[in-house]
Amino acid sequence: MLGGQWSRPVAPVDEEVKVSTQTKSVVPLGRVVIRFAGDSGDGMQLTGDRFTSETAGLGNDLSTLPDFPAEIRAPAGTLAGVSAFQLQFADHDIMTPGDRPDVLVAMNPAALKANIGDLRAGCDLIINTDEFTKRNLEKVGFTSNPLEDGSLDAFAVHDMALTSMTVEALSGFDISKKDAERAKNMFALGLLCWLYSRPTEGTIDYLEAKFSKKPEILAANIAAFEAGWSYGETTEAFSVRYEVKPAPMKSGTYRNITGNPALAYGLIAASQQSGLPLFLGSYPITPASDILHELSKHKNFGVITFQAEDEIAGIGAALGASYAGSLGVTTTSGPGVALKSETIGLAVSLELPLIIVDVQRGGPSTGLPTKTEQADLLQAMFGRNGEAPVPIVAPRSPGDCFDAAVEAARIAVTYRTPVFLLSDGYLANGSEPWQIPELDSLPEIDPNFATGPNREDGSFWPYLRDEETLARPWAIPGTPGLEHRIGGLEKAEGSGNISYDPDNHDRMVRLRQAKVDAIARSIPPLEVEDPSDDARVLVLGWGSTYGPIGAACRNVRSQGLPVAQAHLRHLNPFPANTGEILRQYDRVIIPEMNLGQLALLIRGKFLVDAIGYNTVRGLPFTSEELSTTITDVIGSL
Amino acid sequence: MLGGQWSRPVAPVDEEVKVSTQTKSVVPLGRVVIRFAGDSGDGMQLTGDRFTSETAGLGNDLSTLPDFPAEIRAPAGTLAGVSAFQLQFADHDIMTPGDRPDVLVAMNPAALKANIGDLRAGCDLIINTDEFTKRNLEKVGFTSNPLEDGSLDAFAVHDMALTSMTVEALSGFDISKKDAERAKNMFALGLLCWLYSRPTEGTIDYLEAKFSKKPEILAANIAAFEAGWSYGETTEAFSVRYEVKPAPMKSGTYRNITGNPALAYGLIAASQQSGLPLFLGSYPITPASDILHELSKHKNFGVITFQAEDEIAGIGAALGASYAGSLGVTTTSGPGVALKSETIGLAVSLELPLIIVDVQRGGPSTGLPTKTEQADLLQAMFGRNGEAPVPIVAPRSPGDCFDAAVEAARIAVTYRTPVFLLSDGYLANGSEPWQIPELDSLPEIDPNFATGPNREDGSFWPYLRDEETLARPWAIPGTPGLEHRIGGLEKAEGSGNISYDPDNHDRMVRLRQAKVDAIARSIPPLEVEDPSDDARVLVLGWGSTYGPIGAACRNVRSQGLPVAQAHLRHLNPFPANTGEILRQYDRVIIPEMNLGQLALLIRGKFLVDAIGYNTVRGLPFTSEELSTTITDVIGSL
Amino acid sequence: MTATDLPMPGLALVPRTDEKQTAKDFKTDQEVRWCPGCGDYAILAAVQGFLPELGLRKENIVFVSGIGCSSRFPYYMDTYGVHSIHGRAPAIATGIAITRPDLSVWVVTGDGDALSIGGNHLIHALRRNVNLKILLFNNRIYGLTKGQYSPTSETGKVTKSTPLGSLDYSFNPVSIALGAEASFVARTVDSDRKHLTETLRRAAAHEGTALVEILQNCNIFNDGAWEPLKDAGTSDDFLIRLVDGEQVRFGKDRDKVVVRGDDGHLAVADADAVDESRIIVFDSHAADPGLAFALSRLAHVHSLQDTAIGVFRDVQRPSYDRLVREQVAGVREAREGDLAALLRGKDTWTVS
Amino acid sequence: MTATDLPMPGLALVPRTDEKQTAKDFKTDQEVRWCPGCGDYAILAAVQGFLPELGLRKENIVFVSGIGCSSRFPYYMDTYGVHSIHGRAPAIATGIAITRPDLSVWVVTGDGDALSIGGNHLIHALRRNVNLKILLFNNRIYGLTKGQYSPTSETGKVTKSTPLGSLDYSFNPVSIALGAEASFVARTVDSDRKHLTETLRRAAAHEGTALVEILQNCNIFNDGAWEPLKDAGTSDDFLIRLVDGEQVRFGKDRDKVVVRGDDGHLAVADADAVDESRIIVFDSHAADPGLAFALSRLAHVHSLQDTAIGVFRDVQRPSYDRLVREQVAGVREAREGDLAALLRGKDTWTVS
Ligand SMILES: Cc1ncc(C[n+]2csc(CCOP(=O)(O)OP(=O)(O)O)c2C)c(N)n1
Ligand SMILES: Cc1ncc(C[n+]2csc(CCOP(=O)(O)OP(=O)(O)O)c2C)c(N)n1
Ligand code: SF4
Ligand code: SF4
Ligand SMILES: [Mg+2]
Ligand SMILES: [Mg+2]
Repeated sequence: MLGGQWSRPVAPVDEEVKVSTQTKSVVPLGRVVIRFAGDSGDGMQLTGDRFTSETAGLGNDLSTLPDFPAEIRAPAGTLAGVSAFQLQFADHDIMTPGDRPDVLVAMNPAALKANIGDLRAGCDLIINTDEFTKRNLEKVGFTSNPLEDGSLDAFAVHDMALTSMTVEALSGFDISKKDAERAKNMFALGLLCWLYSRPTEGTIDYLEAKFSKKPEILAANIAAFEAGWSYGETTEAFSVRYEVKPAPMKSGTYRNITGNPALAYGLIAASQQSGLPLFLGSYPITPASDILHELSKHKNFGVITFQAEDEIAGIGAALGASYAGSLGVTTTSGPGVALKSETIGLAVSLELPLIIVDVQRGGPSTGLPTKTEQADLLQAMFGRNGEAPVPIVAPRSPGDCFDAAVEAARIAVTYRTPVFLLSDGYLANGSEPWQIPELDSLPEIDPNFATGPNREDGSFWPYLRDEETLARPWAIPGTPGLEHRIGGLEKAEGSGNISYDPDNHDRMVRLRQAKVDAIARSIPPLEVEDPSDDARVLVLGWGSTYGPIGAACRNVRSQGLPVAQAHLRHLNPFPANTGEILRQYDRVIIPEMNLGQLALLIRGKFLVDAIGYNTVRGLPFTSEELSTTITDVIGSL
Repeated sequence: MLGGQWSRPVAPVDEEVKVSTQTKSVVPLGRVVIRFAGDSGDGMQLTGDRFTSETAGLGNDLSTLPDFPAEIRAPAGTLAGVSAFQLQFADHDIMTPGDRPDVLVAMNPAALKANIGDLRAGCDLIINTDEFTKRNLEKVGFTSNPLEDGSLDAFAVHDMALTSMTVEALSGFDISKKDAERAKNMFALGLLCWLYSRPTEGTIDYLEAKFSKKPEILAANIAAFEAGWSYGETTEAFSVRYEVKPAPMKSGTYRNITGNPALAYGLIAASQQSGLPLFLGSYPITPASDILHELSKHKNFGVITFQAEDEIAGIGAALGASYAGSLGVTTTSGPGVALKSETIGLAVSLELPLIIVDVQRGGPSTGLPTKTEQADLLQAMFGRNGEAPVPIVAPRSPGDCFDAAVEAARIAVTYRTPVFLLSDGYLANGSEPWQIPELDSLPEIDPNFATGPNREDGSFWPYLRDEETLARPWAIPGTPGLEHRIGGLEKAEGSGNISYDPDNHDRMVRLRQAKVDAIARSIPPLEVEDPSDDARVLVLGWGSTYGPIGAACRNVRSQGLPVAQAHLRHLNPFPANTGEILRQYDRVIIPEMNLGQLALLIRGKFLVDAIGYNTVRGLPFTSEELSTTITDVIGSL
Repeated sequence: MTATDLPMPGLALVPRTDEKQTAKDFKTDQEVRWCPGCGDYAILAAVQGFLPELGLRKENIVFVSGIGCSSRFPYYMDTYGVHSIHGRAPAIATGIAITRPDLSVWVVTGDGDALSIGGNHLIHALRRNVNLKILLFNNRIYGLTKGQYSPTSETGKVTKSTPLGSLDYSFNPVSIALGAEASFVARTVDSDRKHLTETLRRAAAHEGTALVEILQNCNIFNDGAWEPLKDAGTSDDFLIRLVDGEQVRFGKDRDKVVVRGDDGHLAVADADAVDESRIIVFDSHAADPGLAFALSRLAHVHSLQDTAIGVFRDVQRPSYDRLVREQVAGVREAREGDLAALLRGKDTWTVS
Repeated sequence: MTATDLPMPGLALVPRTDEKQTAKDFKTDQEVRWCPGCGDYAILAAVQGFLPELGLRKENIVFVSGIGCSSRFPYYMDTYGVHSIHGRAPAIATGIAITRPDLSVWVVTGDGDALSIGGNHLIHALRRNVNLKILLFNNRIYGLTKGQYSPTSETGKVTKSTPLGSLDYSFNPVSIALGAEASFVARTVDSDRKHLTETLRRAAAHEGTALVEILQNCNIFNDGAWEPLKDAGTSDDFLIRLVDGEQVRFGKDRDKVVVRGDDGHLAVADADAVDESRIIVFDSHAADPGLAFALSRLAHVHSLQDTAIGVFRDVQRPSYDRLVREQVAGVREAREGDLAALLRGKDTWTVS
């Protein structure tokens, strides 16, 4: 009896775990991977987000992976229109959103078709039968109905008329059929919350906030959510429910966070730590736009966001703001970086702080705007005319985007240099629990503005360098007596006046390089994780592959095979001990979501015969493929 | 008696060498390096050009190096305003404009000051004393007059009142004093033509053509030229004169040529060979502008030159022209390449022929616009988002710019790909004798347009590849039945329809790379020059360093030390045998006018411990510095 | 009247077909991926419905676009097409038009693509008068990137990137085009099939760059942006339809007119409160763009009151690409290039 | 009048000095490297001569330029300065102006730098009305690259890149600026020190983007480009000086006037052949840019006949940077940011 009297489940985190008092038996699980898949219009991202919040609140470790099309709303029921959200949650610490789902929620035939290839036998399939009409099946090329032709026999299929049950559950409400149907994602969410013993308050609160102005819609959505919950509880469709206990984590306060906001927060923190107002000059581009959106919400930190006419103006304004004493930042993705190249070269020549955030996506050219990739590393290293070295920092996980942003700012301000911050689509949209940092744990960043002359004769030379850092003085307009002119033509060492002198040019080229190399002195050594301490194979990574590589190394070790993992956060310059570490191993494997860009740099610099493992599929690695590779390499020794 | 009766000298190439009948004894020389230096307004470039033509006409081998400031006309008499032209000519084949001048013509104190550092003891100094006024000396920081303070004792100084002698010689002419003074460069030219027994007809003809509309000026300039000649002949200033016999050269017809026009001619030749109309989309920039200027003169070949609003529009229009069936070309220098990056990525994705000419100059940023450098190699390799491989071809000498341009076009058209042609400021403005190629020696270039369906079912797939070259069909608008759509989003293999499929993306990324790699099959193997055939050290170079490296290797060999030289014309992909060759040597030295860009690629790809020799001075290497390095390395073995 | 009656200098060199064409002939097999209800569908239908009337050979038509929802257009046209990069379509199309007089070249772009990142290429194409037909889908928003404000968004616009409202003043596409020396500038509406088609007809006929601003609805991120101009109830009073040779007159009862005031400025006035002689009689062919510009200024950025549509300017000026071809042809007639002679140059010497 | 009498909203927040300044105070030790005779010298002298009158603290003045001969300007001004990259000065200056209301920000650019490669940044700066003073040195040529034609070169120009004459139609900087929603647009001449200074004064006073086109002579690559407007013999008959509140009247004998014709267009007429009421009385503060635009169209591209100089438009519109600062300040007044709270967000859980 749907919509009947309702006993709201209580979150297991509450004192006595009431869940077990429910009528159905509860099976404990270590980890679960769920994938919600449906039409762009079905609200799968929202459903996934909500389930994630509840799961985070339960204290599970988790990792998520949204995957949506480039079109805003491709035609309903088409493969192009399928939008999916995957999360893994566990009672122990995990590093990825999971290779293959244990549960697939398929809201229509397209969603089934698009995802069936990823399923392993025996996994649970929750299917909305209402959408399995002849027309919808044909749309995606099903010649017969998979629900009937036995093609799903390998799976535990739970087919249910999600839409009609939702509509029925809401029959009592004065809302349009369309609105009632829309609520089916809440029905599904309710069902899964029941199935995995997730608390529900958060979702109720969320809905109350979201529909505060539409009480009828609010009530309907809550009803749909609860209907889904009680459907699981009351029908025979599911004989058991599951629970996943909280994961042991370092003590502290946590929240769930995605990469783009984490990166935005890092920039704000850097601004606060340095006392430099944050100025963002940006032009929207997927998957970086959300950083612009996020920062535009935080004017109360004095943040100024400038949506420029194009990428060149975005970085130009940011550079101008830096010149004038702000923390200048520009955010973009690969194609935008290409456009900013010339201005980045100017920043190298002007030696001013500037942060260039590149949220990498599939390339070349427009490529795959909503997919992830790591193929901009060499563009970041070399994508400018002349010898124009730029430091590069890359975060390893969504939460790490925060720290990486602070570190990029530290380098930019301390060394008066543009800095690349290389994130990617997976980090940008993926999420994980994040331990909220203590403010006093954040590094001090000292702008150290020039305030007076820097030469005996009382004059000021804008290119007279600090001996330790080789940084030049940063004298901002408004500082009396330090009026000076700088530009993109080669400058005489010290005075900064235009100079065409051959030897001076050679010296300046080497000084700019030496300054960037000097940064290595200020960064931590490369750390190796090798519990066995006798690994002969090292897996070296950078950026968002940290999770999959880590998970793979665990698998391999769990098979009793020793393997070492090291992950580079600084790609230019490398940590001072990098070469030394690489040479300690018989084999170095470098997995990258490109054709071997870090591998080229490592081989060229250290002459180490590193092997690349490369796939360029717009998706994060599976720990499975990496485990296999690592095992093979170990076996080959 | 100046301006007196005049016996025009006869060129040594004439049947009986009359020169020896002249009153002064003639000393034969093997090679001479002359540097003309003066104010930007003194016409030193013209003087150098004229002397070069006469010398070329004599059949000497030669090589030239102009060196002028970035300003149009920096203030008279300042160091910033000094403009110089150096040439080496010889009775044997030479490879560089020479390290240090044997003769310096200094038209003013600034010219002396700017160049004195390059002089070796004993060299001839021809100085225009008229300009050595107190004011001019002070302008460039001479505290005393070098003509009097003995600071020039180490040199053979020939000081003469060039200006006043010229004015005196022209007293009879009805021209302004300014015009008379202007003619002093002709006086100097006449003197040097006498001194080195150069013929004079060419210059007379040249002046006649240039001043055809100004008979008085014409007469005056000829008179100044002849006055300079007879000054040498009749005064005691010079006791001897010299002659340099023609150099033995392969039989054929020769002309003297600079790199930019040679490159322009190569593009026109490629257009003729392929039957594709040549379209240049360009935005002016030093030192590439002259290619635009040159091509704009040759509309009679159907060449269309489009001066765009910026670099992006320049390459955009060129790409559009290629799409529509022209040979699309864009010309620029480093900063322009940075701006074109995004569009180059599009060209990679569209797989259309396109030639990007980068005449490299000093960087980073605006850098040293009129100086040479090789620091755009890695930008050409990697300066785009995503995996976007682009073939790279680099000429080795001014004349070779012609062949390199034809080769770039062959690759672009055959493989449907953008191609980088990496010239530099030294090649662009330097000159050498060039054997004029026979037309039938030029390669055929077949556009091989698609004319009909390429699939059984009678349909056309724009990304169905040729098995041999992996090139896609080039179906230009106007071809009935082949209507199709292409774009920068990832495309399904074959059909070219938009595809977000992970495996398809991986496949396409690899296919684009494989296509570029496949070019190696069509290029000649890397050749090694090692007369001794037992060298243990290989000097590997690319681009304009060919001359200095070659000259250095000769010096080293002349000291009895074996050394091998190999020069890369194709930098992406490398010739198939590159690795094999590198491994044959105990040491590989890679001299580059950058901080080691080719070295990184070679080390990374072949794990060969190549040593870089790098200076970034905006000037070509001297064979001297290279010889020393090579000798040291050989010694270290 | 239909295109066939109209002289079409803009298509003079494009080959015609004798086969009868229908809208269907211009549809591709690619599924259209715009949101249901997007104004782009209406424009696509109008273009596909209009092209057959030109009777051009399909293979001699090229659609070039940048990036944006609107820029997906070429995929749905069964002609040659390039979906290029953001803002660069006019530059790429310029290369096509200069080298191929036998092609009818169309550019499809958005308010962000054309006026934000692509502004420079647009104004230079207009200045040069390259033979391009530019369809600018103006929905006053960035659609594809999910709703940031654009250079045509009204000041104060609340979007993802401007939660407290945008601060910059907006471009008037017609004004800037006229300032950039455009020879043809028009404005029409996605939902007015008849006016849209008529405008396309005039644009196609024009030799040189024709800029057609199409007021388009993005029902997802900026729904109803142009509603006052479309709503049957308000449009008559908000919309000024420019018609050659007629007085500029509008309003339900045609009682509102545009007059030239004493100060020399244009103003909207009550018809029977002004002297006939002051009422502007519209002429899109006027050599001086001054009046067209003044008319473009009447529109109120927020209320949309007094927004004029129609062809603002349509004057004859030789297209850049024609001048280029004529210059080249002239030289070639005088003297065809001789490669051997070119390579020899003037000063040669022979070694035997 | 002098700057000090004039209200200067554009400089409201820039600190003043009490020390007496002279032109010398603004000269640097760098030798000026323009060609002898270049018009840039006169402009440099005028700017250095004018600045002391503003009495601003030197350290609160910034000159930003792109690339070109003109763009060397900052090296010769003893203020803060950036010689940036080609065409991008307005973008860089925008970042400076938005973040630093206490600075007087000047952009120096050329016809190629501003209107060719930099066109997009220029029109967007004008649209936004960022508080910048843009001095556009228009010599109708690319000087630094040794003489190619520019977007302001007259059609048919023979240059290194157009041996048979250029084919594109030229921009009118004033027209395009007005089309781009500029709040202040002026034109003046390098050799007319008085008019140039007066124009700089009005520009400095303006809040928002002020575009000042300065007709400049490049005596090396385009000598005499503006001669008819400078030559004592012809200038009175060629040059229209716009003066607020006065009739638009010029000519040696002040016998030529600009009138509004029956067709609504502007025209130059013989003063005593027209009815007084039709003569345009100039008002740079008119809200509608229509008339200023029409006046900008009078100039003949080749002969330069009827070229107007002066301040075409000067209207009050809040500058973009002020609006940005006000928006941010508003939020901060309501609630200063709390980093700890931001990082915590809403949904947290604690592990002990
Ligand atoms: C170089 C570059 N910058 C930014 C983007 C992201 N982007 C794609 S479309 C677009 C704007 C779309 O707006 P509009 O041109 O108005 O087209 P619409 O989607 O509204 O039709 C942006 C910013 C991109 N694809 N490439
Ligand atoms: C990205 C880039 N493209 C091209 C150039 C070459 N360049 C330097 S200045 C200039 C044009 C100069 O003309 P203008 O702006 O009118 O300044 P002027 O020299 O006439 O004062 C060009 C094309 C450059 N420096 N950078
Ligand atoms: S987002 Fe807007 S413009 Fe884009 S397809 Fe959807 S409705 Fe159309
Ligand atoms: S080239 Fe022209 S603009 Fe440049 S400095 Fe010389 S005269 Fe002035
Ligand atoms: Mg839009
Ligand atoms: Mg200029």
